[in-house]
Amino acid sequence: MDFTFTQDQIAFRDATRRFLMTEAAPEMLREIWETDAGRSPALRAKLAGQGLTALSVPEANGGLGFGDVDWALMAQELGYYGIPDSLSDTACVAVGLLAGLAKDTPGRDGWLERVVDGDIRIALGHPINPLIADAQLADLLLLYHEDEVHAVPRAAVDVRPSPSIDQSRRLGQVAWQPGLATRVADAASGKRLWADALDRGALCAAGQLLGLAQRMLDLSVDYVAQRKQFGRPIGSFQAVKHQLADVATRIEFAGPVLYRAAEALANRRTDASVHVSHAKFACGETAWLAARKGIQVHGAMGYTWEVDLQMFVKRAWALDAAWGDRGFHKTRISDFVLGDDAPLGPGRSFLE
Amino acid sequence: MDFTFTQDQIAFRDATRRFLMTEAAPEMLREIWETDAGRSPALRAKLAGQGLTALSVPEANGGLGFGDVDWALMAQELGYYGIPDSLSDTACVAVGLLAGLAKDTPGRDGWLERVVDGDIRIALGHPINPLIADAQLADLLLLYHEDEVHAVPRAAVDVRPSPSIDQSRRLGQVAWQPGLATRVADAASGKRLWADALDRGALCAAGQLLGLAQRMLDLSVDYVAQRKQFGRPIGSFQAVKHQLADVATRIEFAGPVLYRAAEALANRRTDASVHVSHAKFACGETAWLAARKGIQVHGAMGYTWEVDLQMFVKRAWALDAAWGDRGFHKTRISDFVLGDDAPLGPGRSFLE
Amino acid sequence: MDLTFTPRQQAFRAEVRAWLEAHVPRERLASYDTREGFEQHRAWERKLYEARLSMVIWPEALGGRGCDLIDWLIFEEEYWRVDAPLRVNQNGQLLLGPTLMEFGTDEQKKRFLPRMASSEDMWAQGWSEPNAGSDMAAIRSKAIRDGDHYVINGQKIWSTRALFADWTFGLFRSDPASERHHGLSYLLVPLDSPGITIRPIKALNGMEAFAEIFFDDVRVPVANRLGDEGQGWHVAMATAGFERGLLLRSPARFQRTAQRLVALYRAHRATADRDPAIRDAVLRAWADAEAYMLASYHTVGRMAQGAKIGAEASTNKIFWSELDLSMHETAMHILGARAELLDHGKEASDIGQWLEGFLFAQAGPIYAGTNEIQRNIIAERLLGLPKS
Amino acid sequence: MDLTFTPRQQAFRAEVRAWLEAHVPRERLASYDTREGFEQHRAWERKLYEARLSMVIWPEALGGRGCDLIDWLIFEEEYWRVDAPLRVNQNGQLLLGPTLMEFGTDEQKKRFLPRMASSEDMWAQGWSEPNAGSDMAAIRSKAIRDGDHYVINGQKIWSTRALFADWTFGLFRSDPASERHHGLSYLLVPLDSPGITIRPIKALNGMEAFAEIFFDDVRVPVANRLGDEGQGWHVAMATAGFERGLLLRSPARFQRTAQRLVALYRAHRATADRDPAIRDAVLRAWADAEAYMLASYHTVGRMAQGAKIGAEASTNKIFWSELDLSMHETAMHILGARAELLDHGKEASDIGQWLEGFLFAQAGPIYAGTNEIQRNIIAERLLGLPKS
Repeated sequence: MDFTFTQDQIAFRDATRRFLMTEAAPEMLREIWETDAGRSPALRAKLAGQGLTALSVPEANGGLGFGDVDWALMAQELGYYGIPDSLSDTACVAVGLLAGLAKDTPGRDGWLERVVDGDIRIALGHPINPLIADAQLADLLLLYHEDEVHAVPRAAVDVRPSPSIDQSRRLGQVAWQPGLATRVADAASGKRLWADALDRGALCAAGQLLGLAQRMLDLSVDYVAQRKQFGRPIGSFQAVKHQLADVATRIEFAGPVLYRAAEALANRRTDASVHVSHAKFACGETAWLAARKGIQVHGAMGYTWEVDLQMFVKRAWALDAAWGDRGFHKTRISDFVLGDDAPLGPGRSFLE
Repeated sequence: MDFTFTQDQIAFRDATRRFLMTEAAPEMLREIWETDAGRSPALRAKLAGQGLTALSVPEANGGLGFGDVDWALMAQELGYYGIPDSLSDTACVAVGLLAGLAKDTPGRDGWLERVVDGDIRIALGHPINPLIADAQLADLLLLYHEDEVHAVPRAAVDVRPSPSIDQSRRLGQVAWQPGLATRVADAASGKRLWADALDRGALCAAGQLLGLAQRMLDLSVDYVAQRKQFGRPIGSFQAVKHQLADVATRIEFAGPVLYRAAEALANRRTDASVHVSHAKFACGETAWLAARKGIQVHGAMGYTWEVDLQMFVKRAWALDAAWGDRGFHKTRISDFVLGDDAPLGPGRSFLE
Repeated sequence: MDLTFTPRQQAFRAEVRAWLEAHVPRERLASYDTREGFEQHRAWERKLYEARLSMVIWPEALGGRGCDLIDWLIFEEEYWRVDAPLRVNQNGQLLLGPTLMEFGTDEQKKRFLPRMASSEDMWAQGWSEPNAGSDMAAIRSKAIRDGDHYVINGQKIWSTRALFADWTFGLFRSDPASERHHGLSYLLVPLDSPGITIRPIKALNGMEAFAEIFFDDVRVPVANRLGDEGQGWHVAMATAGFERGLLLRSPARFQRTAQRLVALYRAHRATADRDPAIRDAVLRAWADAEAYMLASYHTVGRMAQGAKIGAEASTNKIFWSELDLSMHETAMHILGARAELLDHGKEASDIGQWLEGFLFAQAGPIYAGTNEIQRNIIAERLLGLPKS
Repeated sequence: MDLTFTPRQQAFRAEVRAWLEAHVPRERLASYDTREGFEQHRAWERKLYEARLSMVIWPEALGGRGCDLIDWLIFEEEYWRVDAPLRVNQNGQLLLGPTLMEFGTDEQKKRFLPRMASSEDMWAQGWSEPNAGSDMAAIRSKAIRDGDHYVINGQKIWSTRALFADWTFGLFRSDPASERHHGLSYLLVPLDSPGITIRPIKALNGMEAFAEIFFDDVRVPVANRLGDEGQGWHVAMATAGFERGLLLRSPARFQRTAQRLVALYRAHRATADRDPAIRDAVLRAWADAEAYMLASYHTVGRMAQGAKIGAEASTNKIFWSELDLSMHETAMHILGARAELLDHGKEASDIGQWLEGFLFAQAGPIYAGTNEIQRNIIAERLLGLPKS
């Protein structure tokens, strides 16, 4: 029993953090937001250079062969630095899906290797998401059709963009025609793959939400420590302090929930989906709380486009319902907790 | 359109308040709590002397002929002063029930006149309440049997007491035999009478809960203004101030809900039951908030038997589920709000 | 207690309803935070004015209709019932208007109020400064007397729609040696005065809803001063806080939102009920919007009997701003994965309106005195707790 | 990350489970806030001690078993799984014990710890004084050196079960000229010393759960001082806050309550579902109890790797106390009109236990540093915000 990360995991996380701190400063994010594509190929290339796109790809395909536990850490960093790129869709969720295809599926190995190299963007058409993120920019789309998985090149789909309050999210409605040529998994194996993709997508969203919460808290702490009213920093007022203390408390208790979900998913434990839903719910609520309290302690500034806070707030609002909204995840929790043989109570936590 | 009380109503309320302030100081309440019966015949007699038992009795029966709107004010005072007596059961709910009986019902006029004189205590066996308040001490019990109303003398029932956390509530399980001799209303008219009794009982409970909330707030304000820590009154700390400000805010917005419910009930308006449920819910939640915040700002003292706060806190906890628990009242609200032709939205508030 | 409307009140309601049904624009106007939308809303205000419906509680001589506050509640109910356009000139009409009514000279009243009622003059408030937000008395902008003019230097911020408006009003330090609440004067300043620069501030939704106003030797005639020199704080604070707060946030608005939320919930009931918190929040929305309406009628009745309403205004502010936020959050959760979609997206239909409302609701607990300040006021003035 | 138990850990769990199943009293013991219940619990502690299960993380030589914190978590899980009796001597074992372990002389350790582990000595804490509650450093009780004794005068309050206990411990002002944190000494005082008067304080439930202790020229040997003279504050504060907090409120306790709440909800589902807030609260109870358990395992793992845990302990306090309160409030709402019934009422069955827990949960956000103090600590020490 050791519920901690390895030194390697921490070192990789810290290296990524140092990299993003310089490569993804808020000014740069704003620049990328304003572009038509909303994506920076240069940043994507650098992320690949850092090994982020190789992280989950099996070693047999030239990747690092890590997994969900590592992504629980990475996703937090992507959230914290507000990376305007659906990187985890390609490098974690799509990789999981591709790696799960029969080994002789045409294209599989090539796509995985291109993910490692960082020169492919894969969009995911999971039915839980009414719109597809980054569909317009993708090289390849993995699409759902009656439980089957279809791999469709961008040229074969029609994308109608639908703007989000989070300007870094580029969503679209996708029209396409399924056919035998695009099918890479039949309904029987597709059903399992899509279920896994949902859990993995929700886990990455949860991680980002937790990172976003921490960023909003940090920005708020910085602001209230320096902003003065009535002759003193507003951060010295109890009413301000206590709101931020509540955010810090919720963050403290959401992290371990995320990590357990990652471990359960990585090891395919019986109730992994429930743990993922718990993580998504806990991290989503925490991020919304951090957003609300962040805006509040920023005062009128919190309501503007000018302070950096807004970028993180908007992503938190948006991601909360991506890969399953609260109702979806609460239902999975509810079905588990209220089930007849639920392993509740002390002493049953890590036994299966 | 005039949503205020008459000068007479305010004057009667103020007179009652002055009377209770001296006649029901916390030390006296504690003494009454400790007695076996938990009731003070002397206090009851004085309450009758003040006209409280005559308030709702029709003028034809020697009463003052007032009604639910007056009781919305009275009940608040009974709550505020923590009167250890189910006075409103006799003087408001039972009076409503008796007055609603056919005029030639044997006993009806005599009972009503005895209520005015203050020499009868009537307990109510409404099926919404699993136990009957003051059954043991009552002279007369009005009991439910398949929608019928039965008037049963105390000697004809068997009472098994069941103690409550609120020592001033004297609850009991009542065993009795319905018969033709005790029946004072048949099922057809009884159904309506019991429905009215429920609304009236809930209204009186709501009023008491609001009075209790105000009392708990006042006790808390007094305490924090004088209690010092870190060299200053704890009431000067924002964290304390803001908790009590929230209680004050909820109280401010519960009062008008209570008054509208009373007016609707008095005038038998279409949705009176919904307004009563709204009042019960709003006042109950407000009282629970005042209790929690009151205990919190009292610190360890709030957890003791010694401070007066506890008497009011316990009554608030208990009354919240009397005459319908939250689920009951929320269901009535829900059925109304989510109904097909609900008169929602602006401009439909007082039209029927 | 009489909770029925008099025949006169019923007739007034019927008149307002008929007029609105005949005149409310069929198409939603553009956002009043754009130049185009601003002018559309000004035109609408003109129509209201011509029907003597723009400021129903103002005296007829000043462009109003001489109604009481019950009439005003009725007017608002009818107005929100049909989703009539937002009121673009409220910062003038409701923040400055009552103060002018109380402290203005007869000449000032005649000069400013009718043009305010008709929105020929559009007003932007100039309350805040970069370092005088919650701490209103920390004002630094100066207005130094020079003969029959004041010369203004300094900066105001969070001036709503100042980019498009004609006038601003606010407090300026006319005694440069003074501190805090002393030595301030209340001035009315044309926004086209030489020396004024207006820099827009983008709101959360990306629109230029606010502005900073920079004053560089701006000359304003002494005739534009409201109240006595150095008495600006007194003038600004004296106008009944409760009435002003009530008029700015009429109960009808929240009843309308609650009604829309119930409809949204019913339309998405199957998915919404997967999260039990949603139904609870919907019921609470109705209950609290109803409570806010009832409290308004109750308080208006007490005011008519001469009651003075003070710090209770702060409970209003907290109550409606938290209610508004909670209703919009609930709507976002009902909409789930589509909640993030902007109005102009093709998939959005009426989703974008909820999102827009959700963004605007974020400002509720902040503007017009943060809810933290309101809680201080309640604790100190209503409950009598000691100052920190 | 390895979330499986080792064979050794599994064997330990099996041993604890078997022992508890064989020994846990079949009938619920009387409340330990009564004399009778107190002695019943003392007898139970003796049995635990004899099985070397009373203080599993203490060294064997001092009456423990030398386990690590993972073992302790396992022990607690098994303990709460079978609703074994509440631990009557925790204030000694968990508040004083670790401090004795760190600052006691070898002689003091041998003298006090084994008898504490076996509950031959029962300890009542003497932290608070009437004017030193949240402001711990405002202590006024004096302990003036007189040769090889201290002479104590003063008063302590909120001393849990002092009416029945054998010893108390606390801080006393040994330098009468000192102020605040300075000049305090940490003393261990037999409660049967001449000059001690104990006055019970009734708790909300009417039981004499606390007491005031009055000291009137009470003589205590210098050998009963823990740490150096005048260093009492340092001694009291130095013991790791996190571990102490964790041991006092083990995650198993809240998991057990959440489990009981789920069962209560399921048993009353038809009526409970009339209020949609209840199901939501039940799900949150499970989720948060689970989160508290996970955070405990996570932190224990980090501590094993040498991480120092400081102000995070304050987040724990807030989290479990609010969770505990919320779970018990939810139970009260599920029970509805029967929730108010006391344990000894015939209609109450297990209702009274929920009510008792609800009353006790009220104290959670208050004792061991109010949640307001905890939020200050988080803001200042974890987030680095400036002091007020």
